[in-house]
Amino acid sequence: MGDLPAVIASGLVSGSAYALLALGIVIIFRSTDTVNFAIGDTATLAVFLTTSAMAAGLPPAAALVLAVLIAGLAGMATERFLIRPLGAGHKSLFIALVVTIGLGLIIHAVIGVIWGQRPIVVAPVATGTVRVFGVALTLNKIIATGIALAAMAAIAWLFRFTAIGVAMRASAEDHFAARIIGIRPTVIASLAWFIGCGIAAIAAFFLAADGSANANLTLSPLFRAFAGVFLGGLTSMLGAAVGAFTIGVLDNVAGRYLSANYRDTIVFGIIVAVLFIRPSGFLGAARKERV
Amino acid sequence: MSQDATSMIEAAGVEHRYEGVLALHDVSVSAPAGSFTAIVGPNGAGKSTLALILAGAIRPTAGRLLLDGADVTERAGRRGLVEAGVALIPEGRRLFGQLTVDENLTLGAFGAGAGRAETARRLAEVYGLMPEAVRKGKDRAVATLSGGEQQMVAIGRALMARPRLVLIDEPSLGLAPILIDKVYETLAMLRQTGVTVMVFEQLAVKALQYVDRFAVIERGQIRHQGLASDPDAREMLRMGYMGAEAA
Amino acid sequence: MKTWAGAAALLAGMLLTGAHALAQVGPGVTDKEIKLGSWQPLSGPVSIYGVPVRAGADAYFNMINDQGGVKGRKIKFIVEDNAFNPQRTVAAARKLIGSDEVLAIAVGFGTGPSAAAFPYVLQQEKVPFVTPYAGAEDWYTPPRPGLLSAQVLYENQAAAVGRWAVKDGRKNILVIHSDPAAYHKPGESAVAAIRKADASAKVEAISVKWGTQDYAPIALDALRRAPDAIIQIAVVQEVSALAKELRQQNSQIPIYTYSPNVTQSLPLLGGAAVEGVKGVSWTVPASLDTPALKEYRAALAKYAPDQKPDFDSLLSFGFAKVVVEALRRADEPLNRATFIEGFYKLKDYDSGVLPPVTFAPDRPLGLTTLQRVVLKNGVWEAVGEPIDTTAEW
Amino acid sequence: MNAWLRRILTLAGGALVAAVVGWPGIVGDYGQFVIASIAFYAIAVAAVSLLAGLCGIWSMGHTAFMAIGAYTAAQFALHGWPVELSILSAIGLASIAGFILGISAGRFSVLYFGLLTLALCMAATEVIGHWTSITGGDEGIQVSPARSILLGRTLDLRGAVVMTVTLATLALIVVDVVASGPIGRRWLAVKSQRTASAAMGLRPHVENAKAFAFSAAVASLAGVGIAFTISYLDPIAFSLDASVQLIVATVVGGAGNLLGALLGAAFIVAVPEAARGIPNISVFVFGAATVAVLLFMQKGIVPTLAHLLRPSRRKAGESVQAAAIDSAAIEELVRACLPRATEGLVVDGLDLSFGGVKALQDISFTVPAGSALGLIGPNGAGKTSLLNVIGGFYRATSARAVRFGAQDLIRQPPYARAALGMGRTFQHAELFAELTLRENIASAARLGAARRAQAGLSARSPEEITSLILDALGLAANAEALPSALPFGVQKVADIGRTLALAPSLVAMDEPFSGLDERERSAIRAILQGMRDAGVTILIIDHAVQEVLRVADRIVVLEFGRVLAEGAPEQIRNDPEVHRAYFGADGAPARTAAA
Repeated sequence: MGDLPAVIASGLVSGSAYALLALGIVIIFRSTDTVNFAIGDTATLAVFLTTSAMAAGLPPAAALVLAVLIAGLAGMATERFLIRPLGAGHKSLFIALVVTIGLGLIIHAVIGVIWGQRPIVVAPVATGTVRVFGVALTLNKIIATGIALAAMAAIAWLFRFTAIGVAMRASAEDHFAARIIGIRPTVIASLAWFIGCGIAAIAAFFLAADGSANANLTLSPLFRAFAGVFLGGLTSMLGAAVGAFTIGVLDNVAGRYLSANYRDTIVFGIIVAVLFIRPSGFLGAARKERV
Repeated sequence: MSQDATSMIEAAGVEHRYEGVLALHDVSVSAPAGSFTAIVGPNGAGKSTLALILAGAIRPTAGRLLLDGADVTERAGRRGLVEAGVALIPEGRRLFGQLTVDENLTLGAFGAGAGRAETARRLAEVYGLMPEAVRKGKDRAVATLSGGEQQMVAIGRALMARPRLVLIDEPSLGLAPILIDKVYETLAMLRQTGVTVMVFEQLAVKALQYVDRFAVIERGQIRHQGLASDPDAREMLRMGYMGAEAA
Repeated sequence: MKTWAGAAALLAGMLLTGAHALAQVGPGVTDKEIKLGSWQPLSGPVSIYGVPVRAGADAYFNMINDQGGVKGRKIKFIVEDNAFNPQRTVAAARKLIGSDEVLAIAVGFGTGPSAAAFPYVLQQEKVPFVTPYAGAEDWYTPPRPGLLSAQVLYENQAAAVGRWAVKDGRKNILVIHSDPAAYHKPGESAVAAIRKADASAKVEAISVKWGTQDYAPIALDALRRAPDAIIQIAVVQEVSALAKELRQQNSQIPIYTYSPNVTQSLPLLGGAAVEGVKGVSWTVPASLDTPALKEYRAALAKYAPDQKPDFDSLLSFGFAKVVVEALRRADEPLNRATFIEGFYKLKDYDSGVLPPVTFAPDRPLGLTTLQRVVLKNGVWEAVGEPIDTTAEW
Repeated sequence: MNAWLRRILTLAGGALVAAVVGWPGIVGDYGQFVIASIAFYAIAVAAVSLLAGLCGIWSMGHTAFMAIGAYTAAQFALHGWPVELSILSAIGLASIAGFILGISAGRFSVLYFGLLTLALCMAATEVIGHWTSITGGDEGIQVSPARSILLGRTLDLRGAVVMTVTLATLALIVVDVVASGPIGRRWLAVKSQRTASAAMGLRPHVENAKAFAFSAAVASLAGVGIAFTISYLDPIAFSLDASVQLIVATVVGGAGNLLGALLGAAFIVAVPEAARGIPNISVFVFGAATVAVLLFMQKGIVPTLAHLLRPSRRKAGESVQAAAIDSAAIEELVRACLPRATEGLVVDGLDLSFGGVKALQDISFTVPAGSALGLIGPNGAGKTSLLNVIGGFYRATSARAVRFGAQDLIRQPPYARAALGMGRTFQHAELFAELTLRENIASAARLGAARRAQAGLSARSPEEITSLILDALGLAANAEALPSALPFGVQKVADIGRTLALAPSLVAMDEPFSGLDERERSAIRAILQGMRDAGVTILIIDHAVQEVLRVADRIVVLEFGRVLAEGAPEQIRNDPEVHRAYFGADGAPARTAAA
């Protein structure tokens, strides 16, 4: 078990991508009660668009910013044109969910038509490796983790110290009270979708640089992000991030020490066990909605 | 209440049904600028609904809402009339319990569209009105404050919007008598600064000590209205609350 | 009421695909045309293989058609998307055979999905299924009427790779394979071949969930076992992912893999990390300068310009070439039976793309030889002579 | 449309399709495949849709039950056992698995339960992939043709398609019969009002489990269909993607609607098939169609169209008039429905705390048999908490006694109290939203049959009792309307009617007067007076002090969780302490903080 620190380190590095996606899911859910299954595909589309820009000479750092912007704007458009018309309230919970499933399929197909099925290699932001706890990690992954942590810190800052961020938290806590003191729900919703999809694009960008840009880039990470969200609680940003990192580490520990074959099953078994003990996740607010 | 042209806020023939449930029936009330009014009545009489309608937070199913004589019924039901200077402290206060005192207050100004500097100025002013415990605990989550402190924060959050009219639903709810007096004293002070104040109160006698006008609402209808100084006020309350069959 | 009537109309609409009277020659054959059907994963994750495979076969058939066809008949190659899904493969089979009335299925893709169609294709309709890009040992033992393959079985490929590693002097070999049976069984073959070639060699196998992206824990597990060679039976993304993780940890353990990964995708995805990876291929390297390969590259450039020459399209190009040769040698009237007979006339037929193929009723696998290759400077290069996987080379 | 007509049409349609498919030479192999796919997906979607529509449970794991059916069929066929046996076994296995899973559904929010069932789907795929001896592992398993003992022969592929169409037809009819019958009404009741249904004596988690078991059994039939029409089974057919497709089909067709299930199934089969041949486009078309349908028809295709086609319903029914309430009719109703009141409610020394906060302290009162007790008090007095203790939703922290007749209530769960004769009405009526007034009352009347039989009142059937109640309470004109289409006053009267249908010995009423206008109040007043005169034991809890004072024999006033005063209405009306509690008093210490 001498490589346990190494396994945990690589788990945390993988977990940072899951955490960004998880955070995006939670931010969007808190603002509009919508579970956005298209978040991964939206982010992937943004990465594909930037690969074209990179092929035309855009440096990786600028491409990352561009990807965030594209995904954020796409998220805003999704909310405005597909989600808002469905109406608010829990009646549309599963309808909104199925709409995002449909949107995900559309984006997936569009990527296939425009960029084909061959994976596209994305130049990493940096090359080289660094040794941490006796395990070598690529600079790309280290930077990805660093940027992921920085993005999370920026989001924490936004929600903690800016008026609009505080308003978003307020709105998530009590839609009605926020409305009667004059906070615009539409602005909150747009912003939440921008941020949610934008940070998902950061995750997608580094996943692409690590492997390659392909239409299924976020499939398995999104799956783990959802696991993290449910582990941490669908209403807690901190819980989702902690949950996602936990999944990253559990996944790596299970893959290394238990079985590379059953790691998904082991991780999901743990989540189901946790949910049976605490149905709202370990940091989520107890909340029951019926459709 | 007289429907004089100078009424700052006026509900005219308002009816409200929510999913078929009748809450208000042909209610007309108004408050002149600078007045201190109490709408009193037992639980479930329709006070909260009336408060929401006067704040523009919900749209009445019939009747009109007038602000400074202008019909604003159509504007109601979205974000209230915050930008027109109407602030509501709803039933149960509806503070953001997980947010700090500072954040709750800041949002009051943010919702009314105040800028950064203006918010800071108002914040200093409002903290001046707050009790010591609230000022010291400005970085505490509101949920951890006592009931009285929370009520003061709720008033503070409303004041951050620089309102001309403040509507307060059940200011006395869950408070010890000494705190109730404190709350009413604060409201009276506010009124001195020229703000129009309306309270919606079950504990009528307490309210009558501070206000100048009152109306008794019962079962969704206005039963009596008059001046707080009226010697018959107590009898009106008894009739309104307990019915007329008594000897 | 009205909506129910609508539903009835909808169902009625589904019934319009009726059967036609049989033609004089076999189904799918006229004086001017031969219809062949195929299924490929053109959508979904596996389409990374399906799209070039289709392009290669299309290119060859188009080229032949432009040269006048086979005995005056143009080949109509109808490809259905099966999304690598058995149910959709059955749907494709029923459409191709039931509606399009093809002569045969050729170059169908996917072991599991294709097997799902066997009850309908081979047993009920008795339609030939030739040169699949798929297969397992039990498909051919015993031979099934109408099922003919021009590929070396994955089990045999893996065994050859194992033997090669032993011949390279490796004594402690780790086999890493994906968990589905299509990878698991070749993995077992590799282990068995290693034991057979050198009883003293230490060999372990680990199974990895198919589709794994995060290979870090597997690489760490592999390093702990300290093998002197790794044989990996998995898709190209996973081979690349493992290589990257290993090289990142400064490990230079040699990696061997089997034929589906001998493509340009591997150096594209893996970059420097996959330099020196050894593999076996049942085509010649796509970069050779023989006439057959020049013809292949020209056809691809003309008929599928968005595809770069690579193993997958070259393989299906070769399959198509074998199919056309069998059609040429088939007796008239051309039908399903004479088409199969045409295959049996192929003896050491050299397509220039695949090693020579030979078919007979008791030999449904036309091909058993492989070429060893190694990745040097991002290009696959041939190593040594072709090897016969059925012999102890 | 008439339920029987609908079923006959379904049967006729199914028979027609089966006949056309079964007749050689009409439908090609591909057409057969499409029809078979729609048929087995229609079964599965109907199962998912039934659960979503009747129970509000969205299962993303129904492919697991399909898999149970499919592999059971495959194994039975392999052993040469007849298909009829495999169908029965599949139903048995799936319903046991479904029951176990369904028990826990109420513990979770809809979304979380969706995730849990999704995990079930993944686990099932995992099991299928590795249980090679039964499933053939991920390589799959070939299914031998089905042998039928009824037909006495082995079915070829065409026969399998006919069988699947038949199964689909029968499944749709059975689902329809269950969904629109008493059981389905019960599930709808539990879905829309868990509390009210528990108060009626239903056990919500058990009802959920039964529904889940039924739905799972139906889904297993889809698996049997897949096994024999595809004749090859592979884990991919039961993967997450397939589960998501079932959800899409359910939402697109319209949850809880049978024709919707058929259309939803046709949608997920036909749209990709229609766009076949252009790779990627089929996925695109499917996604775009899904989004478009839901943007323009948010309830799903069938409910939206049905809404458009149906002539617009009456906006709101007639309000109940006091004049329509005849006290003689009420008396007759009470005699016909209710056992004679012989049991009183006794509450003695009851305390209730929440985490150290005392909500109720030393509450004691009695409601003698045949009397009406009014319980009043200002906001925060603890009235609702007390009602919840009496209803069994809270358990008293301590009490010397909470008795109903001789029966100790302290440890009785909510659903057990209806059987003891305790009925209650609700502040917001809490009628079952998707049942008509008649169905609301009839569902209670069926549950009350046992109590009426005990009391020797079994002369009338539940349907007759329902009609009697509808007539006596002036609801007959609105009997076939849904609650939401009716004025709130009618809903509240119907709530009383529903409670009476349970044949209670005591009726506890939570705010019978709140939210009503003058006319509606007088109707309620008339009913209450009629009930009181007929000797029904009543406990009224209301804010409308004046009303309670008019109808109750005795009054108990609560303040801050304690009994402030008790006495006759006149006494209470003039009690200065009560005045103080309600509107304060000059100088006197007013309300102290307790909440």
